[in-house]
Amino acid sequence: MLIPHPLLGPRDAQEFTYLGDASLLSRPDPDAPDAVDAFCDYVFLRDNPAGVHKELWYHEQGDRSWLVVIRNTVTHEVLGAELATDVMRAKGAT
Amino acid sequence: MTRLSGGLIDRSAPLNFTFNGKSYQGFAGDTLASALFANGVRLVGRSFKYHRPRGIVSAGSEEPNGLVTLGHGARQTPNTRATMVPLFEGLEARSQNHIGPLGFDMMAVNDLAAPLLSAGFYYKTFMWPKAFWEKLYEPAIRRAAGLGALSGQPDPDEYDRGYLHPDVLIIGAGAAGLIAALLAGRAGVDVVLADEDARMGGRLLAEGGVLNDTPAPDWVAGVLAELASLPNVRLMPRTTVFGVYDHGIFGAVEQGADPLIGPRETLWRITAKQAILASGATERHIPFANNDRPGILLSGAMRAYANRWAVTPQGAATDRIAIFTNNDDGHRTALALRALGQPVFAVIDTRNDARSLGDYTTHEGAVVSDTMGRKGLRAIEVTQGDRSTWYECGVLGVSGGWNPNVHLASHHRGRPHWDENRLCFLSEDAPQGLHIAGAAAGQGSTEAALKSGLSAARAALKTLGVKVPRMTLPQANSEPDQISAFWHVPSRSRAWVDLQNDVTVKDLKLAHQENMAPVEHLKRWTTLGMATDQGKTANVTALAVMAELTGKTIPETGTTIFRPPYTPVSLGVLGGGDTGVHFRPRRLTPTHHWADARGAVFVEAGAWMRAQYYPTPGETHWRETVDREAAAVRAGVGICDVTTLGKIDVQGADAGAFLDRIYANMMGTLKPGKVRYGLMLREDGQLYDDGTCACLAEGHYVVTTTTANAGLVLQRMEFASQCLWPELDVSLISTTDAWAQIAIAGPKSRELLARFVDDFDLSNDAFPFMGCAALTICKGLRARLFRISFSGELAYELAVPARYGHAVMARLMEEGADLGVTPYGTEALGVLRIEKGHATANEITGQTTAAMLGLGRMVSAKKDSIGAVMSRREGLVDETRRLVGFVPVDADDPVVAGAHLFAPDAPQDLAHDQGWITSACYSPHVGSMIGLGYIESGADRTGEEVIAANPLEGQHIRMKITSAHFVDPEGERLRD
Amino acid sequence: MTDLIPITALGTAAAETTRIGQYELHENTGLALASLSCADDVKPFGLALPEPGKMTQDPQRRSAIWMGQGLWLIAAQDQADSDFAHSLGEELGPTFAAKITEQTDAWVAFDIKATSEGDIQAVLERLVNLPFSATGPGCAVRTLVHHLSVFILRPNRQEITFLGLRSYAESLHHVLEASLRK
Amino acid sequence: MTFSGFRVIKEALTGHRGWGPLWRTPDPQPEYDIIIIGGGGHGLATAYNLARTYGKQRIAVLEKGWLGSGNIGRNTTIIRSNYLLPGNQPFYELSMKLWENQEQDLNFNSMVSQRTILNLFHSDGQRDAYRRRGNTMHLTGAGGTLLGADELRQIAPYLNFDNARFPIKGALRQERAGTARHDGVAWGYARAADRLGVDIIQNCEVTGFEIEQGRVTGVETSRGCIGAAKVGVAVAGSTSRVMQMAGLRLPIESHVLQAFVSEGLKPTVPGVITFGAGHFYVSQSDKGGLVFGGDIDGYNSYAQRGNLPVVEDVIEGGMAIMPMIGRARLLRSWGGIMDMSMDGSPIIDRTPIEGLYLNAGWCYGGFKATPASGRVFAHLLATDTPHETATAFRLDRFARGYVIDEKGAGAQPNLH
Repeated sequence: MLIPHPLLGPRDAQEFTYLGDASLLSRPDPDAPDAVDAFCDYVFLRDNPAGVHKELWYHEQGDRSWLVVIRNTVTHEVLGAELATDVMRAKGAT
Repeated sequence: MTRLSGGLIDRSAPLNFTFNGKSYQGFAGDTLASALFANGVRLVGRSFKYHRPRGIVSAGSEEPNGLVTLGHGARQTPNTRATMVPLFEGLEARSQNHIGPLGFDMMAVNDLAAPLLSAGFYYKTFMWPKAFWEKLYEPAIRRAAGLGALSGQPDPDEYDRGYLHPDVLIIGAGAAGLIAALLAGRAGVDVVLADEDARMGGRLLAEGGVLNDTPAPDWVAGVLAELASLPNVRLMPRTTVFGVYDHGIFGAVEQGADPLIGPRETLWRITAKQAILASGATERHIPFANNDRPGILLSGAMRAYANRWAVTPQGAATDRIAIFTNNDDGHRTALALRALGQPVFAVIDTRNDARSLGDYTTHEGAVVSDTMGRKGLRAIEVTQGDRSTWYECGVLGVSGGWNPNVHLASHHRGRPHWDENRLCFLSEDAPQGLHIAGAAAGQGSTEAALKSGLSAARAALKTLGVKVPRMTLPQANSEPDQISAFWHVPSRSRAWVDLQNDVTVKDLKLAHQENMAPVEHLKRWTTLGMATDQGKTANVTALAVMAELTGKTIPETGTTIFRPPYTPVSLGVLGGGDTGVHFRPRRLTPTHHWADARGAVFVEAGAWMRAQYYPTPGETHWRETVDREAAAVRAGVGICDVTTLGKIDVQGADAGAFLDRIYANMMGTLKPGKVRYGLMLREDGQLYDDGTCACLAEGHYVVTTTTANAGLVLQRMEFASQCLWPELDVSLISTTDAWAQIAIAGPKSRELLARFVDDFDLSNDAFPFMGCAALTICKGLRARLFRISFSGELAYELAVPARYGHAVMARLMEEGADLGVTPYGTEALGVLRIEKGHATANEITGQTTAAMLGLGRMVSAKKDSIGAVMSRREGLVDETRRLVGFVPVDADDPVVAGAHLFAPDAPQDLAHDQGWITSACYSPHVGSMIGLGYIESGADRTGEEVIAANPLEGQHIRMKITSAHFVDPEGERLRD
Repeated sequence: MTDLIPITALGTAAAETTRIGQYELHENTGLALASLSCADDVKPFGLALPEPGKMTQDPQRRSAIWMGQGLWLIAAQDQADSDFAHSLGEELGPTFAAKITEQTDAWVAFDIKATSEGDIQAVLERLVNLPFSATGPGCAVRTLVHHLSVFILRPNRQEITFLGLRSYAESLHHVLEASLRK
Repeated sequence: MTFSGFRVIKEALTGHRGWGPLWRTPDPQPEYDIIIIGGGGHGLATAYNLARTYGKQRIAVLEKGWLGSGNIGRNTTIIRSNYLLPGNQPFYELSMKLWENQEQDLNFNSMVSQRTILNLFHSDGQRDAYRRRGNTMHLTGAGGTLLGADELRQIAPYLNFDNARFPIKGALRQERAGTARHDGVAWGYARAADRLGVDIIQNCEVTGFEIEQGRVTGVETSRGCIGAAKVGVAVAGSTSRVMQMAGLRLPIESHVLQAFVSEGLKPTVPGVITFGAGHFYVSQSDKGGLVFGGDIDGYNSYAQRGNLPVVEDVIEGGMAIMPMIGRARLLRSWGGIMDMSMDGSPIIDRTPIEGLYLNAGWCYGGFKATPASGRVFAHLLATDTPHETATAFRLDRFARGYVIDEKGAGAQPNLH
């Protein structure tokens, strides 16, 4: 597979380490009253869709950036990739 | 013997080879198959199940019969297609899968027992008596099965790998591929043209046709010359594209040009923006009774042998030749052979309206209904209506039409669809960017192939946004092929569908009778298509026969998809070469060469090589050495390279706040010049790493990780920094390799170190336990000093630039000689830390909690950190197992890591299992073996006796539970 | 100046050069390195900080190499024995000094010189899964070479530098040497 | 019809005219007592056990494609009961005991072959971990031996002892482990279940659940609605897809695992061997092919196919421990979709929806578990209580903190 790195262009997926669903960007509020439940969902439960999936890849053998990649889990087609820092900043901005 | 005139062989270059020990001669340009035919050798092997005598049937990589073992000794290569081996001087080939000589295979008795060996028979029998399956039946089956044999020795050859990134990859250098390469090459894009054959040209080399009045081989030569002159075109003959992977990545294997020079094979990973599949087509046969005899070939293959290699498959030059066909292409073979003066006496054509195209007899509406000749075809029975006649016949060409080679197009599991006009499967949903051209797209005539090659190249260039040059196509044969749907000749005898695996029409019938009709069940029940040709010569025919049996159409019956690899690929090349000591790179510590020179014994620690112990003359057992090293540290001073621990530089205004979230305990409060021990949890609340964190300056920390987790910790810190808290000002970089870190441990360590430091006060007051500093040593070498201890003794870790590790180690030995300074390795390190009750990877397994280490209180409830919330789950809170120490009740008894712990009179089963021993060693300090381990309610069981059970090795040892700290439990020594 | 004597990453007293056919493989022991974490509004030693995947050089053979978002590696030839991170900190002033990490000893640099660009391409296509154009002059890319994480620096057409982790020097040297021999 | 050697001989003499269908092709009835979704190994074994062991009737197995089309037909055929943790090992040992009587129970030769497994180790730490594991095995009667390098060399001289990056220091051996013919397992259960009256309905895809007041009442399928009092789901890699139709999110990711087979070779590897310092396991089939595999590709996938880096990684590992295989050729590779759970261990439990039961999370380990999975899932469906060997496989273990994490890798499926 090729991962379209937003800064470096297409790179072989072998340079990357995969983590999983990009919902891992949304760490729950540790101080909320239902924090344990929220963390259990966050850590363990996954949509695991057959289709479009937002997921986290780490360019471990490259620039060490974390990317949010949008990929179809049935066809493996990659629909886009963003730097996780950009995604987080955009989230913070809204 | 049966060599004709002409052909593309070099008669000035004779080559000697042997087959089954007998010497033969062929020419450069021959394949092993053509050379065998040239020498009249027709019987080359035995089939898989019935051990039927078999000859070569094809001229390409689909060959199901002509599998031989090449070479001998460690270079012995089984299951090699004789059709794909370019002949070379000294080639040695042997037939395989027979007991006794090829002509008198003892296993041929299986053929007589054929009625017993029907499809799926083994699922129905060998069940009684129970023990006999493994002891008797299965060993017998295993011996009989298999094809060739491995040598059992390591493969001595070199392999290589590489990466290409063309704009356009063209697979197959026949008419379509060549013209596509020419267009793309002229357009100036980067082109790779790969073909499995040693000689490019595809079927153009096998047909006797002309292009623009130029003989096809000459036209090919002209195109290749132009392509070779273009710097942007790379020609790769002998290169099989075997797999299509995601996003335009292809796997390809290039055979070495010379069997004796350079890598035997090279694995290429080709990342192409566009690709053209011009892989041609594979001819199919028509099952009829006893259709598997040597001398029965695919008709197109016969044409290739005659035109390209100037041979025929005759046993003797007088052998008469016939063709059995359901289409026009069979007639082309008859014509070609007649043109070469060969004794073609008949074409048997299933079509009632068939006409001769030349000077031979055509039996229209007829079939070949049986054959004779066990080791080589002697006669055929032709049936026309209800009249059957036997004819003397030495060679039979069979043409059942052509299957486009859509294999690569279905590697993404796209299913080919049935084309009722062309009577073949064509690819419908090929992977993105893959254009199909030529016979692979059902465009079989030369003219059609050229046209479709050109249009595929145009499409590829357009997608690339490149201007398409003008090109005129050469004039070429455009005869359309007429074909009729005729799939097999019904018979009461066996008619082979899958030649290698011995699947016959009868087996298909039986599968149908047993409700194994869905195509995937059919294949698995009968082993159809599971042979080395992956069904290339059998699957479509079988589908058609099954359709007939079920009364369905072929599309209703199913389709067939193909999986990588296109043709079998050697494991040697897929392994990529370096699989011995260079299988994985290794990391050497900065003092490796120093230790090596001192005779250290090394041990693998993950990627690292570490000094395990340093034997000295007179020591006869490693324990002797390790005891000495450990004792030296307890009594004097020892030095040990600890560079392998991961080091991460953490800098930035928010570095402290960041580390508070990374570590379970407080870290942000750490003052410059101080070091603190820390625990890292996963977000699920489990402990996964521990180490120290040193604050070198305001906003500048060095995090130390365990050797094993150095990469993982950095990855998770990057995740925290980029994905969880990007607002924090923090930057991370690994410095593991930058510093040689040397532990100087023991009561005399301060004294030794004092001789090194430049103007630095090492006194306990000025530089207490858990202090750190940047300083210089040995007159100006920059260094860092940490007062931390893994051994429990007064100890330091000294870091110097890695280049100087070697020199510092040597200097420490020199300067400390009077103090008895002793280098120690990982074994002694292990002893010292077990004696002190420090955890390592044996204890921190990813299944443990901070509480299990007795460090539950370190997980701060006052702040958020990774894993803090989840560490409060019921299962983690209720965990009662704790790390404790063990000594054997009888001091002479061993303590063994991996033993399970039981109350003395409890039954030894899982229900009563209380824990296990994690680490064990002989402790010179205690004077017996000792262990660490986790045991239920371990916090308050000191003094209790338990059984360490190791039934695996027949041990049951009485143990006493102690504190995990065997040495200086109050920690006075390290603060001294 | 200390009287301790350093060794090369390969464990020898002095850097060695291996000649294989048209290639020359040499350990560059003089390269001083320091990482710099900052927004790209500084010019260490007057060097413009490069774009992703690139490096910049000055006539004094100092260079800046892009490592990652907001992170550069600053390199200087023949200064391995200086306190390079310190000099860089002096140069940039206190605001940036806290974002500099000494890296000289973290890496090993192997230079390969060839007689033609084609020879360089022949080596790279057997080692590196990147288009040749991505490793053209002025490029600095980090990627995987036979399980090793390396920077590939391309100062000019006939030269290439492999920057690998120092502890892996022996393995990287083996990979490069074996590849040149093939 | 009972299968036997005598029967084969009789049929051989009479032209095989007497063999009938291995199973029927029934149309779905409007209603069943129990529906099992998934006609793979686990689903078929469950149906067989419900009928045979628990005396249940009116059972249907619904299969989206052809029976045995999922992971039961896509694995590397290894059976073993050599687990570390008490939550797992008794279950896998039950499975091994059932394998040992498989042929006789089912009257179908699925070629269970106890050829032994050797788990190689390469360091003292690994040896200690294997000793701990071997002792867990002994505590459940699974047997096992710890071999040193010298003993191992006697048994497997073709392993790379002399030129290895990670020297082989020994192996944990389980003599009773081995292989079974994967398709044969599916067919054996299908035929046996069919003979007990179970309706196996192929080409019948479940498209939804009928749930009333928190209780399942049936399923919607491509062949219409089918009522059922209880529904058991055993669909491996499709678990999330199917359970999502019941509104459930699970601690599961779907990943592709590739498997490989070489061309046929004369017997060369007698048992199963796993590499301890790379990703490679291998056995040789009765047909002579080396059947091998390694790690999952590592990214979420439903594609049933993998990519080249893993192919290379697996075969590098193979060449590293067994350099004699260099001149064997890879014949075929394929991919299966693994239901990777968050702790690497399975889930066999009731769900928050009454009457809906889940059997999932098998990761790499589903094949060897087939007989026991069928037994304990049937037990759960029949009795509403977990089988004694499967009490740890609960769905709430994640939230409560009782994970069964053999590798200690945490909640990241691609590390299990």
